[in-house]
Amino acid sequence: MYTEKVMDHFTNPRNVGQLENPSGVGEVGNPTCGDIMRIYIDVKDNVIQDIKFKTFGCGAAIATSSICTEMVIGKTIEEALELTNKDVASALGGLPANKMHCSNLAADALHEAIKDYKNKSEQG
Amino acid sequence: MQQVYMDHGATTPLHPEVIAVMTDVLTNHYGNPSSVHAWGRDAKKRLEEARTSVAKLIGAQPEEIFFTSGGTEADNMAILGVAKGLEKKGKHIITSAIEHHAVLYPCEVLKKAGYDLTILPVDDQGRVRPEDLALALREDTVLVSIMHANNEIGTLQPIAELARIAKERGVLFHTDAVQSVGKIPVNVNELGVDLLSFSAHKIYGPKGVGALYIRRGSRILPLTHGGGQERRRRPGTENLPGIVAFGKAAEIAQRDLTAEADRLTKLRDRLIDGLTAIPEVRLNGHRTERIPTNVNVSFRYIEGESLLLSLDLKGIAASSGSACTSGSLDPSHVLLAIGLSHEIAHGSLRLTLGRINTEDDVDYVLREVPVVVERLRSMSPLYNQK
Amino acid sequence: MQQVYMDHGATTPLHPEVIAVMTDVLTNHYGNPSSVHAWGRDAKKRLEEARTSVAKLIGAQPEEIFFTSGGTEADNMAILGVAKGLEKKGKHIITSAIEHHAVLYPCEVLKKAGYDLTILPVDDQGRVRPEDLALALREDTVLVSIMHANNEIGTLQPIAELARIAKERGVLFHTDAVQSVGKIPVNVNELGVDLLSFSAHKIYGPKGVGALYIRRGSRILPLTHGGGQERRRRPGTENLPGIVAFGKAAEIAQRDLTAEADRLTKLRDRLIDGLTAIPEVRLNGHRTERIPTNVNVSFRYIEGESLLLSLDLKGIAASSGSACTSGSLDPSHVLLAIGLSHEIAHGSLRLTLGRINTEDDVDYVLREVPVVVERLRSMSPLYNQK
Ligand SMILES: Cc1ncc(COP(=O)(O)O)c(C=O)c1O
Ligand SMILES: Cc1ncc(COP(=O)(O)O)c(C=O)c1O
Ligand code: FES
Ligand code: FES
Repeated sequence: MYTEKVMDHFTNPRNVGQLENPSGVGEVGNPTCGDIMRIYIDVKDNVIQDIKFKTFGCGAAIATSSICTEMVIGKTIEEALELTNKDVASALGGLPANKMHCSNLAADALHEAIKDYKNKSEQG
Repeated sequence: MQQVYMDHGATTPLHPEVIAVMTDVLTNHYGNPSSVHAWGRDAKKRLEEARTSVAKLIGAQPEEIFFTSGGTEADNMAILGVAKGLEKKGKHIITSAIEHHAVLYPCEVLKKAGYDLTILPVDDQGRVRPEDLALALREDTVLVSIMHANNEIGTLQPIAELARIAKERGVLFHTDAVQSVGKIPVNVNELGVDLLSFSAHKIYGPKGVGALYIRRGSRILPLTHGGGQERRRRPGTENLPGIVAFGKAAEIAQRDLTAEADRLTKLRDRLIDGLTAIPEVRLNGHRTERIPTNVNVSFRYIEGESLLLSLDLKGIAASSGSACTSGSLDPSHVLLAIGLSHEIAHGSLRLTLGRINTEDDVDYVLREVPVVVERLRSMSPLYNQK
Repeated sequence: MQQVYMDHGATTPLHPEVIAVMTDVLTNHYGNPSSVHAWGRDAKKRLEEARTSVAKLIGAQPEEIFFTSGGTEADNMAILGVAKGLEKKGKHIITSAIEHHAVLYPCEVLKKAGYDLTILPVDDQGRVRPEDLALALREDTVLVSIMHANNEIGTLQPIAELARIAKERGVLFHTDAVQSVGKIPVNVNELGVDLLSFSAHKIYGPKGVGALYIRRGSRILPLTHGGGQERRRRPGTENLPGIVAFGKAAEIAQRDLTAEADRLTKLRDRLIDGLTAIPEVRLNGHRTERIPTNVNVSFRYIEGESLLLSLDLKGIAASSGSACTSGSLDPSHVLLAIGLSHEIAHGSLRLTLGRINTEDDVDYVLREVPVVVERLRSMSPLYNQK
């Protein structure tokens, strides 16, 4: 069902947890299945310095969360905003057709976290 | 690594005696039961012997047993077949909210075709209330279909009482007994049902064969048409190896029923006690009115598929009512019907015991599940660490 | 006594390699393909490998193969499923006079439900005339169902030509290929058919499993409703051992097809020549446009069941289109459709060859049949002894 890469990220998820004073937090619920993901980012000089996630969801949701954090750490905000759920899925070597919707979680939560960061920095 | 199969509700490993019988038929008894010659007569004899064994398991007469390709076909045959057969009498059907899709979906198809459908609710332990059935019955009701044991939460329905209420009003009663046959005593006359579905692969027989019991005199039309097999109610060359194996599985189930039920009830109760000691967990289904093989619990804050994958990595086979495993992306309709929220339904775990499980398996599961639950909770955005 | 099984048209003995594979699945691969865990994934993988093997045998894509419980269910699914699916388009169906009951009866059921049914006649060798099909097609025709090889007389239909005529008019074409698959090359694209039924137990696989090929994009509704198996077109826990065995049988059939067809054609022709040397006998079906395995002759003045019983006493398994063996008490509709009188149809004998038959078997049959025919004729009031 899942690729080895998916199972690797599921078994040893990277960057699980939360940040003490994040620059931005994004949380999304998957409208299709009701699963939930929260992402914390720490941004300095327009670059994502640190990132953590927490996910309530299926194997694909956890694996996409994990790889997504790996893919954007050290990237600029603009680069991170270009990440799509398809990029995430293909980085995992693909997802089963009925699991494609799961990969929306990670990309959407990341985008929410960036939006939150932008709002905060505009206000601040 | 230890391998623990606790998904007997999904399907069971064949009993070694069943494999032996089936291999013998596959190898040596290949005749078509419809043929006139020696090969055919031999096949026919074995077919009818198997019918007798299968009938005995549920206290029926052999001529009331109609072999099908499994539980799904038996359920569809009962519902669509009775609906067609009694079209002139009426177009109202009653079922429950926790039926298997093999019952619910044909009922919904009938609804789309203009039938009235009443779906009875269940209480928080998954039981239909007899008074609800009494109120739902109408002049034009042609069939009541309520399952004997639920496949997800294991709850047993008061079928004898429900069937009596239907009978008083002259309405045919069908029960899906796929999950109860072979696990607890099932007798069509004591239950008072007119139709009953069951399936070989849930009782250590092969996949691809099941049966519908049809009480003599019940009006029902076939779903398919062709040769004269199964007295025209279910045409097609009979699956002889599967049917003979089903017969053997039925004999073994009957022989071992009491001893196995006792043994498995003890294992089940140990599992329930051990798992419900984990914080923020609930048992789904009735505590005592449940089949000896079923354990179903929900863990707050975690999701079922992740749980299954984690257990799989430990060699444990289980299932879940989580949306993420269902294909339909909605959490189990059964768990919602007993009042669980979407979120809690998501975190459900079903362990179903069988003849290959031991005390040792239970120990292993009780050791591993808490570890996995803790790990997943620590990753969950819903879990407030204290 | 010599034992000669010449009833492969009724069913075939399993190939030893098929038995081996099936026993392995029965013993070691009991998972449910829908389960998430290791046992389930293993089962799913085997299911899809088998689908690929079965698809290859008929030149289809794996996702165009839908497993059923046999040929009868595949035929019913094709006819009733397309009729339901295209209800809005029209209610006219075309079939032929020599179809198997698994096609004819669902068509007749549709007729009773208000459909128009055209039954095309056949010539005296059992062939449908393409011009008859062209004339029968109407605006509201939704399906043409004409079998590839007839089960009684072995005649092959010009399917590619017939399917082309239907296609030109935008009408779906189904063929019952239960008797041709595995015996002659069958390719859904060369034939140009949209639906094709076949059955494992006719190609040295197990009873209780078959398949319907559905060309991508063809509109068809399921007969039964339940779980998500076979992409909802055919729900129910998959008959994994049967399906994997079907896959193996398909591989072997493809591998051995040419050699076996050549070998059996020779045996068949020896049988035909030998039997038609008996006085007052006729060959039924086409002399050359017939499957390599089928011999069907009618002996005047004698009745089929007596003939079968007499041969059975000599260890020979055969079949007949006699009323006395059909259950319905009417002689074979196929023999009547090719113009035989009731009396001659009664005296028909079908010998169907297979992989276990040898030259020696043919010798034995050619020695015994004349003796039996002579004995029965000497008892017949219709026979004018000279
Ligand atoms: C209660 C119930 N009914 C029906 C079925 C369907 O049986 P089968 O898979 O043999 O078609 C199942 C098995 O999944 C079941 O648990
Ligand atoms: C031409 C034809 N169609 C359909 C069938 C039915 O197949 P099954 O017996 O596998 O249901 C048969 C076999 O008897 C057949 O010969
Ligand atoms: S995120 Fe819910 S099914 Fe994958
Ligand atoms: S005389 Fe017996 S069936 Fe014809």
